[in-house]
Amino acid sequence: MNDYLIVASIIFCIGALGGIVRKNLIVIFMSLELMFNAANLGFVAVSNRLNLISGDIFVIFVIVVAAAEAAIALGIAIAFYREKGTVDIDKANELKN
Amino acid sequence: MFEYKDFLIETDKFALNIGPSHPATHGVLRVLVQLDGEIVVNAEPIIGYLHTSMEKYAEFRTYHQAETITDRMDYVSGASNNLGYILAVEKLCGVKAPKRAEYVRVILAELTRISSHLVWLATHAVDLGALTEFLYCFRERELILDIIETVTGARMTPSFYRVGGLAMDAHKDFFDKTRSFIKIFPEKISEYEALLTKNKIWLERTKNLGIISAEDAINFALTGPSLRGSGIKYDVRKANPYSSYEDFDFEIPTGETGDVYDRYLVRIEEMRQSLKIISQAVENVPEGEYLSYDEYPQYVIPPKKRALTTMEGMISLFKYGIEGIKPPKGEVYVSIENPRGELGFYMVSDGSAFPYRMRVRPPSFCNISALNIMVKGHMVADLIAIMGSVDILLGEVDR
Amino acid sequence: MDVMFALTVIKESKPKVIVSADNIKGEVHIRIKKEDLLEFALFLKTDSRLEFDMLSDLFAADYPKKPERIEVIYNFYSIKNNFRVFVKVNSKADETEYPSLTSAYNSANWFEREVYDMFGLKFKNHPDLKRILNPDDWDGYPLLKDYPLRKRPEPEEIKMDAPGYIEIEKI
Amino acid sequence: MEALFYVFSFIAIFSALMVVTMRNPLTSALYLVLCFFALAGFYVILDMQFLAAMQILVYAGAIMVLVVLVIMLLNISRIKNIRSDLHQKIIGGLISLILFAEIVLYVINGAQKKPTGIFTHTLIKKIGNTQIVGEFLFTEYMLPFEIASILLFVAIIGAYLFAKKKY
Amino acid sequence: MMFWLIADIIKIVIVFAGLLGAAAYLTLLERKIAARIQNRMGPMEAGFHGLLQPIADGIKLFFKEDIIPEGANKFLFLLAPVIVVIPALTTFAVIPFGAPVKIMGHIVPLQVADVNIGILFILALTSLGVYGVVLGGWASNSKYSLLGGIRTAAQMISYEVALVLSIVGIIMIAGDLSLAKIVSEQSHMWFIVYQPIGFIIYLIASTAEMNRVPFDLGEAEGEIVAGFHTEYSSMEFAFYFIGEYAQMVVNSAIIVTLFLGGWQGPFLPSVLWFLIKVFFVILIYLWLRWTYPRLRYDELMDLGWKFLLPLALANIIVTGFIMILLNR
Amino acid sequence: MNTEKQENSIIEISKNLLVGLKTTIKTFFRKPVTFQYPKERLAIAERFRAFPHLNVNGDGSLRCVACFLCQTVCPSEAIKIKSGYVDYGFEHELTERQKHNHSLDKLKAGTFNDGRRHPSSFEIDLLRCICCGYCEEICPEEAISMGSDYEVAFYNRDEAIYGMEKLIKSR
Amino acid sequence: MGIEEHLGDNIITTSLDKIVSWGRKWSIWPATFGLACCAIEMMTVASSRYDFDRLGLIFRSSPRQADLIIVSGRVSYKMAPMVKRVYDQMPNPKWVIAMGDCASSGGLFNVYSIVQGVDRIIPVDVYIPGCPPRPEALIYGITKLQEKIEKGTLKHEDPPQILR
Repeated sequence: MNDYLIVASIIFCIGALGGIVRKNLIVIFMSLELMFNAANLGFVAVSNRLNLISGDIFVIFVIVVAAAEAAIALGIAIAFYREKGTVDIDKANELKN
Repeated sequence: MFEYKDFLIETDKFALNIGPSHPATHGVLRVLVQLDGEIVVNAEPIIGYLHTSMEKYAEFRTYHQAETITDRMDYVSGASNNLGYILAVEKLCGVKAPKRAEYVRVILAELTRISSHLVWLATHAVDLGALTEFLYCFRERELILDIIETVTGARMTPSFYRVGGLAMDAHKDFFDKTRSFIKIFPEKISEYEALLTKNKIWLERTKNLGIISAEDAINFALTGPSLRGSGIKYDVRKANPYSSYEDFDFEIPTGETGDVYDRYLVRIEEMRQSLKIISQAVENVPEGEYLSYDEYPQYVIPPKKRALTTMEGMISLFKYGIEGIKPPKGEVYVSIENPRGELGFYMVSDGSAFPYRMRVRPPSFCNISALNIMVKGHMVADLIAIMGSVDILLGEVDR
Repeated sequence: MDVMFALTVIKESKPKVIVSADNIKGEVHIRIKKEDLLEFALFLKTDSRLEFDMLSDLFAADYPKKPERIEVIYNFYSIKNNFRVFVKVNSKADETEYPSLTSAYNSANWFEREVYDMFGLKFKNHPDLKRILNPDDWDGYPLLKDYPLRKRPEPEEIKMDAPGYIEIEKI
Repeated sequence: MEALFYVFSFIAIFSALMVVTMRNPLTSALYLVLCFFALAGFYVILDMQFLAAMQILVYAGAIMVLVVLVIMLLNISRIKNIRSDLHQKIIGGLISLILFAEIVLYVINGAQKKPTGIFTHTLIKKIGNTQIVGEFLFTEYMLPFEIASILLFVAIIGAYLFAKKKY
Repeated sequence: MMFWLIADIIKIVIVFAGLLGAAAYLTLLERKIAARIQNRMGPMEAGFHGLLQPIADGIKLFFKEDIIPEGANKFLFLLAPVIVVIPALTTFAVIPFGAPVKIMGHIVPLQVADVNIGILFILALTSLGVYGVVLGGWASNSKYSLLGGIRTAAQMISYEVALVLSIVGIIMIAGDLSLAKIVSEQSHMWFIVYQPIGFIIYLIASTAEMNRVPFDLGEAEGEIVAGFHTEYSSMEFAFYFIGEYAQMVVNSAIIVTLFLGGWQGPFLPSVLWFLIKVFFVILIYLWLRWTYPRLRYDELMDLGWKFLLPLALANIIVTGFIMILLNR
Repeated sequence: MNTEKQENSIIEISKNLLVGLKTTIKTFFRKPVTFQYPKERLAIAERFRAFPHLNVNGDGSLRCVACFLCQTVCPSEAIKIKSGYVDYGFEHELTERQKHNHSLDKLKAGTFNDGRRHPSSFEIDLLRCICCGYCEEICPEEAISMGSDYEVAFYNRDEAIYGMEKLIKSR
Repeated sequence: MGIEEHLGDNIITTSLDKIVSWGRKWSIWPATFGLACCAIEMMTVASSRYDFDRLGLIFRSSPRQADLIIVSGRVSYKMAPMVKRVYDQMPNPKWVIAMGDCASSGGLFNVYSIVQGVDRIIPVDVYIPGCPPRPEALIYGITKLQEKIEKGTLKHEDPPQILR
């Protein structure tokens, strides 16, 4: 189980790194997805080890939330792109224009 | 409720270059389309890719030779184009063809109209993805071409009319073949309609698309089915009857809204009306001469038999061949109803054997010029449907 | 109603504009001055007795021997009344500028481009006057009588980098 | 199983790194898909085939397709690259390293728990993981399930409002 | 152990080769059927009645020049056609194509792998085919290809939902996700009798997912030349072609398994029954293709979201009610 | 409005969609109209014009008298005639060069001098010939006529220029 | 595919030549490329009565997938670059049929705007005379082309030279 958790934590940290370092809105979103997935892996590994099922079910909810998040995030990305003509989040520091 | 267009993601406007060699441009039309997502913002047809300089070329051919040029102008309705040209020359010379020749001309012109509409229906259907329709239309078109070949000797480029009549008398099989064609064809039309007319997909693809109002249509000088689809009852065959069209009883179908579907319906109905004209003409075709050589020996080619047997025939044959016909000075305008609209010939003669100026009023040229206002705000797929529904022929647009 | 009625109406209303009016084989040919063209066309279009709502055709003819070399012929048609008149306008060889009818008739747009392409006449106030049938860099005006029939570039001179089958272009 | 685990973890970590480092967002997205596949492999090893199928169906088949579509529509990769700053990189690296250390410490400390549940491998195999998940979803977790569906619904409306042309 | 390994390998080879061969000969079948519908003959000259036509096409395509367009992303350009083929081929692994047979004392199921989440496996894999199309369209660096790719992708993901929901009724009746179980449940009555609406929705949605007329917007000839594979030539194009036809075989097989009783049938051997049924479903696909015009993009979306999706949901609800009433 | 509703009812839509399917399946069981060209041939029309050929008299002498009518009337300038007197009676007196020019070594020589003018060379460029039939129509001697052999194709352009012997043979 | 360049001349390649030529012969895919009158006759060849699907021909709308370009009609100077472009976009081996008089030699239209024969722009394998040729004549031309392909080898030969 520890192996799984360590893999999960590595992926999680890479996701976090991407979220901090990259400026492309869509790449940031993808890093976020990475972090979600790392968490999922942790859930499944732990619940498998502890002979539980609730972790697995939680993964399903995480997937649902991820889907909802994808819809919103991509909507924001498109709206942002339309407004600014780019997906660089540095351009998001002004309130309007 | 929701409009599809609201959901489209707004992206950069980009230009798409459709053609000049594109499966759906019916030849070599090029349309420069400015797109916003899939919505057409602006469409500019660019023509001239088949420019053959026919108006110039006709000035260097005799009146007799120039007929072959008109064949190749509107190549799916060659007999119809020949008719317009020959009528113009006849008017210039003051020649009148015998009744029998006029009836045969009408039959050929109407057969050509049907075959032209079949080609249109076939290509239009292919543009919208109905491949089977294409093959059905071409199947029957072969029958028409067979008839045309029987009498004129060529499938698409007959060059069969002469000033003052026909090159040859109608072949003996001609009328029988035409009659049997009239018998089977209505059933075939209903077969085409079964595949399309009430099909929901077809309705969705064609209704309320490419609407052009009656005023716009007139202002853009649209003629033919494109104009009639908008509800204007204008047909040269009724307005200024030529070549004995006043003898026949037929209707002019018109549409209401001027959309793609109306133009489709108008053309389908026109095929039926053409059939009606043909059946009247076949039953009433008079016996008699096919060339009015006796009346106008200076303008009309002598019939082959006369030329070979009599001296006077031989002389006028040589005169016809070497000098050509020399119409008196003057300018005339003759227009006929081509499958695509009003095809006009404005001929200027300076008294020599060559036309001084031959101007063709090309129906498709005007029809395609209205493309932009028809497609604005529609999608790329609709652009194809609308382009198809106008029924253009690049040979004639570019001349 | 006969087209002669139209002729009489035109003659009554615009006697000063008309230079000459003929009836050739049942067709009305009216010759007017270039300056009056736009006004005359608008009159033809709007007059309630005439209603020439369609500019059916517009073309030119070249008469190199005449002093007024190029003749532009306008073919007006009235769908409602079934009238057709031909309005002819002449100009000297060096006065190549004509008033454009695009403001009154949309169909004039392409016709005028064609005349420009073939005869080199310029139309004032035309929205987009450029060659239509010949390539943009074509040399000469083909329908002029002194343009040789077979004057064509050598194959090597064809520019092969023109737009092609599948490609994108920014407008 | 051991070998498979290492293969999958290598793929997962490598592709995760690639997601973060690749310049072209489309390549990133493709590596992300690869990463999802590796995770699905983990789930299969852990006897959760249902989750594996869901992972591919929802993540790879739907979410990532959307992402790819948006990347293409906006044509982002063709416009100029968005560079990140150096200080940002350093800070990011530091933060994620610290985070990693914390997690590893926690994992090592808390790894001694004993199994408490009843769903052993054999039981899951006997009943079938899909059935178990289904049963739990519609009994114990009914309320979260409903809330999740409402959340999805709200997300759809929100996405529509965001991406709509005219507000 | 050894026996099972060999048996599995043999099954994999049979399925793989059979599927590729079927995909190749489906091109001929399609041309022949289209020809008959259009009152003509189809391939006649290459071999007896054109029987060698697919081979000739294959040889020609194999020895043709590869063109990778300028500005294309070479790796993705070459990868994309492969992505189309692989899911289509893999999907067939879970489909039982005959009754279990007894070989050397072992009962061998005629199915490469009986996965207990069979249906989910199929759905997961078919949802991947879209990548091939999208990447192919994008990597070609051509506007027509891009348009085609985007259209196809949007179309495929919107039909996915209706496709999945149309199967839910079957799963409810069968009570299992395993395809072998679903087939054996149909020994008395085909599921098409219980689920006619589900069948129709699946038929339409799968046609749309495969991008065939009347839903072939991604490669609509008249509009965007050849859509996402405009820039593809030679073997890469052949891969797209094979992928498309293999998908058709697989989809027909799925329909047969889910709705038409799988390999079950009297008198004839079970494999033959399976093949006959698959053949007939393919005929239906072809028949539809050569009859209807193509839909427009937004109409397609309308059909998917506004008609098929609610219908599928209603189908599920009605099925549930009836099952409660019948107390199953 | 009412009809609109009817048109949009599901029953109506599916009925109309089924009508299409019925039409195609009906054709499916009909006999194909195809004829397999290289194996089967369709009877072509009696008047069908393919490419011109030269006629000869019963004794093998040319009918053509080099009157140039066909060359004059040909719209595409495909026919090129050179006239000369071919004296069939004194074949032995001709030089080799003359024989070549008159293509006499390929022709079956007549036995008498008919005293007529004949073409010394008669060439038709089949790639220019547009099969209009004007030459046949105008020919006063019935020397040229349109054949019905359409099976012609060339690998290069020089093959396409038919000289006298080919024109006679292609009958 | 590029394999053919690495093979020498031996018995394997000659028998391979035969197989490949056979495959190419029965699977000529023309590009959908129509210009003028002859394009209509070209469409007719695809129609039910003539049905060139019998010979293994199907129209491909993308030149990348085509082996044959049937230049069907007059080529104007404005159009010439596009013809050339389509030809260049086709992968080797490729063939050209000049269908009809106008494409072969300019035909009737010996005028300023028409290229006098498409062979001035792209190499032509088979010329079919006629204005327009009957559909049968086009099929005859295709059989002539098949004869030519049959004689060909695996290695792609240089196409016939462009006439200037």
